Amino acid sequence: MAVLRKRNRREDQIFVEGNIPMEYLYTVGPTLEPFFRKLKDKGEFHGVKCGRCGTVYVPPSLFCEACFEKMTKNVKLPSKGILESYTVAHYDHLGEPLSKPEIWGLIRLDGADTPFVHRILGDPKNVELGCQVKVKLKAKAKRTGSMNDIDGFVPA
Amino acid sequence: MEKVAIIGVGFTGARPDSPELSYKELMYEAAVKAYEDSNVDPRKEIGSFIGASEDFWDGVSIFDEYLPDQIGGALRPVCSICNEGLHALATGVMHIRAGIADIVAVEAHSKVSDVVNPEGIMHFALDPILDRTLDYNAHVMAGLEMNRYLHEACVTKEECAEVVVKNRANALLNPYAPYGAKLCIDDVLDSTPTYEPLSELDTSNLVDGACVIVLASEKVARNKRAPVWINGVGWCNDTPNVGLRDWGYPRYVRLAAEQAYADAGITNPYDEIDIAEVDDSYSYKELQHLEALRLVDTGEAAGFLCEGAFDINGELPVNASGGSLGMGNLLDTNGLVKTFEAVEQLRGMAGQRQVKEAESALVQSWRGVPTTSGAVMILGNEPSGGD
Amino acid sequence: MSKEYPGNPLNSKDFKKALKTKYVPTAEYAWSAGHAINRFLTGLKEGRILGIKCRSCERILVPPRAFCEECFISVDEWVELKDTGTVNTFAISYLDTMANRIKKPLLPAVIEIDGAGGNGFLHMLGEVDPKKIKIGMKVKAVWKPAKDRKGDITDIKYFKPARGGV
Amino acid sequence: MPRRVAMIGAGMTKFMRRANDTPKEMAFEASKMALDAAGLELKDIESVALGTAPDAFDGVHMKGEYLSDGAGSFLKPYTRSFVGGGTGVFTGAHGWWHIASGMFDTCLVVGEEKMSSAHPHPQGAFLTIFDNLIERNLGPNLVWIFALEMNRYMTKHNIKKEDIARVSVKNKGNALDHPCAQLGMKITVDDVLNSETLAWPVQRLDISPTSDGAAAFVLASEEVAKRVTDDPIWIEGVGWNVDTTIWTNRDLYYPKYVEYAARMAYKMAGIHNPPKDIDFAEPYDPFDYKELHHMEGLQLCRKGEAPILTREGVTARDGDLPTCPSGGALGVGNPIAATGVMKLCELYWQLRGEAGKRQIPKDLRTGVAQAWGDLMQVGTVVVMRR
Repeated sequence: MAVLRKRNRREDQIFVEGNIPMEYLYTVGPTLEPFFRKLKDKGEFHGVKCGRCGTVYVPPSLFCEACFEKMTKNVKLPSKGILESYTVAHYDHLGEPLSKPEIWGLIRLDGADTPFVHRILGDPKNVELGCQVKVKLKAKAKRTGSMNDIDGFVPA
Repeated sequence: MEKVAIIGVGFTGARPDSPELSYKELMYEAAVKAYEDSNVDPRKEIGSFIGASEDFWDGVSIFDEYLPDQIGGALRPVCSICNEGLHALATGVMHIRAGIADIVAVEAHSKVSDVVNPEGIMHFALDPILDRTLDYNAHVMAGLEMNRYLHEACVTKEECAEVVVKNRANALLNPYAPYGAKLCIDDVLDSTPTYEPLSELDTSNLVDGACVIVLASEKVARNKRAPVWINGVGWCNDTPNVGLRDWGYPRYVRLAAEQAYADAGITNPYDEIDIAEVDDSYSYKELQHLEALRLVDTGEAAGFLCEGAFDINGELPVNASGGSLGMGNLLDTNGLVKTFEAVEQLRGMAGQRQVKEAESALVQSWRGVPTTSGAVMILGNEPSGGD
Repeated sequence: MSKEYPGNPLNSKDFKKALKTKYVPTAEYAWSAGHAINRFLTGLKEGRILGIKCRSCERILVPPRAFCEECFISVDEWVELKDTGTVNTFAISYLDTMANRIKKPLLPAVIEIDGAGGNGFLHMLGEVDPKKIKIGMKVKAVWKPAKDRKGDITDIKYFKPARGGV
Repeated sequence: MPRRVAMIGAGMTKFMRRANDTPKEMAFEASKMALDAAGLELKDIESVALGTAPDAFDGVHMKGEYLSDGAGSFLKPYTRSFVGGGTGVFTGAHGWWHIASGMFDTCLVVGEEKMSSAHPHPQGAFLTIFDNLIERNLGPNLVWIFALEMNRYMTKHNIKKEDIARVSVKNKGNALDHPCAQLGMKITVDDVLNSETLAWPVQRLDISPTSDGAAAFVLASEEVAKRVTDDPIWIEGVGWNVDTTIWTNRDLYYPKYVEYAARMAYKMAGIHNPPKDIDFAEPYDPFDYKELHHMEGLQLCRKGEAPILTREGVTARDGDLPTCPSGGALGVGNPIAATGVMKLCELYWQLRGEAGKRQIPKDLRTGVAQAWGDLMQVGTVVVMRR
């Protein structure tokens, strides 16, 4: 949390205001594009398996970090998994208080080795570390090909 | 390998705000103190200057440009390392061992009060495609990690709160630390929930401050007053990928420690280390880091803590300085501030918080969320070491 | 080295079609000017250019700083300088800050402030035909009216050729 | 005494106006290629050194952390160095000290930049290299500092623009032979002189492009190098230097910091007479006059003499002192930190006789690479020998 959001002004102290005025458009790249397209068009999760150590990455990666080899073996995964950890956030991404707390979870799909972060929907009282969760996708028409095509995960 | 020593330290102290000073003037103050302490003329004697910095914390696109003048490095070998202060110190050790310089100055600073919304900067550190798009706060990563750690190591929130109580009480004894307070566990548990299980008082506050450390080769250090020897260094990254990192156990600290212990010839850390200054930017991190450092076994840190083993007069004083919870969080300067404390302790100059018979110290740092980057340094009043 | 090199270039058409993520970082600052620049900017507000003298090397430092980077000592002997100087170097820029093309060029220059032994700062030239600017040309500050000055480098509008020219 | 350090493998991606690949994917591709060339696997690598320029380009705060998996640092000691535009060649020193210090036997060294993520343009990054208190409010543009420096250099030595334009002609021509080049082309001096004036004296064809790309190499101790290759290339000297921030208090006509960096590297490498002891060079050429400026700083010729050497063909690929045989930043492209790493890779390939169509047609023993950056302020120099 910021200690002081706005600096205390004093007449005799000059503060020069400024910013780093940038805008970005990141390509998701050749590895994640098919992953997002399948999620968007079919509502399916496709990961990738390392041909050497067998680790299944979802979302997929171009390469296995440990073996440092390219991965090409596609693996289709179910839309459910395990909640490996979660947190109840009372502030948004810029630190502004949320009117309703959000639950963020670490979800590992069944058959995958790598969890990812996403929203957990529902009441914090019903959420337990280690519980089963299943995906709730956005309506197909609203999907754009991003992590937000998933509304979140619901404790099963 | 050649032994390297710390021959001088300078620290401005930590403050939530420093409106009257520019970042350059803040750094200059730390540099002057360090050069005075080491009796070194930076314009004549220092062969390499290293600064740890990140552009977006300072609000410039190439911070290296703004580094040399105020640390005495204009028209000299100067470089920026975009890592933690301890990584910069490790770089200094490599410079001396590689024969680049006999004396090296290492600098880090935080002028976070110049940043209107630090959480905006932290959010910008998340993966732009997989994580940032979800609009979750970077602290969420700490909440997830804490919950996983509590689960795996069977630690409670109350035990984490004990860390806060200890460190903020220690800070009362430290004139450099602004967050000294006498708290009880309930103060911490009852503080505003932020990223549960984290509460407000579990998290360190961002503060301003600058620190400069002067390193020297053995040949130079032997002729200096009270050199403190760097007997081991290690540093390591796990992964930026949220899918592949170990959420319950900081492997980066474990591996960094193994490297440092091998360097220092340490086989039994608990017995061979007298004091530890470890990262406590969140309360649970202190416990998690102590375990990964093998100072205690996994799952045992909380027990030792509650028995008082980590108190200033305990068996292994941890964060006698007050740590980041008591000092505030100086971003990538934390490692140097912890090193400053270790040097003060080993020299017997730590005043009210002085630990008795401190001869060897361990310093450990972590770069904070969303990173898995850590470093470890072993210091001693006498040079020791493996091969 | 007769291998296939990796990398997937995108032309603008494919870039349009590719999946992308947009982001605008929140990176805003209010930097403390600090002792030296605070006084320098306050001087500008008063219509004065201030330098600072190092007692060791005797250089006049402008823009001023709280320390001499050569001697590594604190400096505090403020000196008021003239608002005239010499063009050390200049450019005739048809690009604005965001690299937009502009018809009437901007004229950035390094101005050596008179009395500062060749030291000076970045500013702009004005009231001058770009073709007639020369390195070594004498210039004088054109100030904003006192009521519009706010303690910023732009309190000087620009430097114009001094009477008597070169 | 520092231990000897050898380069034993190099790799790079194409340099591209716009890559589809993410920054970490580019870092991986270059790293993997370097490892394959060295005949090593990631498990053989003990430490990783990354060089990458402003976070504002790729658009990730602490991008060294973001890039670390692509750079092969999974569960390894990892640091990122950053000295502005000088970063790429500086990685030669950064990797070198890991091994020279005796602390590691191998180091994977990676340079990466994806400038196209900044969209529509990276000007906000360029604006914010200027002083936040007394320069930014003047609305400066990156090209200004080059124009100011170039003007000072030209005026001081009475250099004609056509003599500077020859560098652009040469380098873009050399790049035609580089398989990764973004802007290899055959142009004339008149093309440069007739190209759009951006900030006089800087014109469109005086400038290198913005680019995406990555490059990498593997360094090893003498013991490891001799085990894995018959033809190691030695890093024999490294040097760097940063001048005062207050660039308006310096005379920009000569890069003293490059001279100091070069002297540091030459001393280490035992070079006493640079023009004679050095066979070829890869000076940093983000703008054509910079190559000339840097040749002078590198002591490859006297002050003001570099344009004459260029005019006389001395710096052509078949000349006595070839400079930027790769095609340089002007021709291959300029993904800042990756460019400097590319220059080090070029020394490696040239010294091993593996530069293909770019191979300098003479016996090569010693090469020097150099980069430059910050506010006309930092010089980084690496000397390599076979």
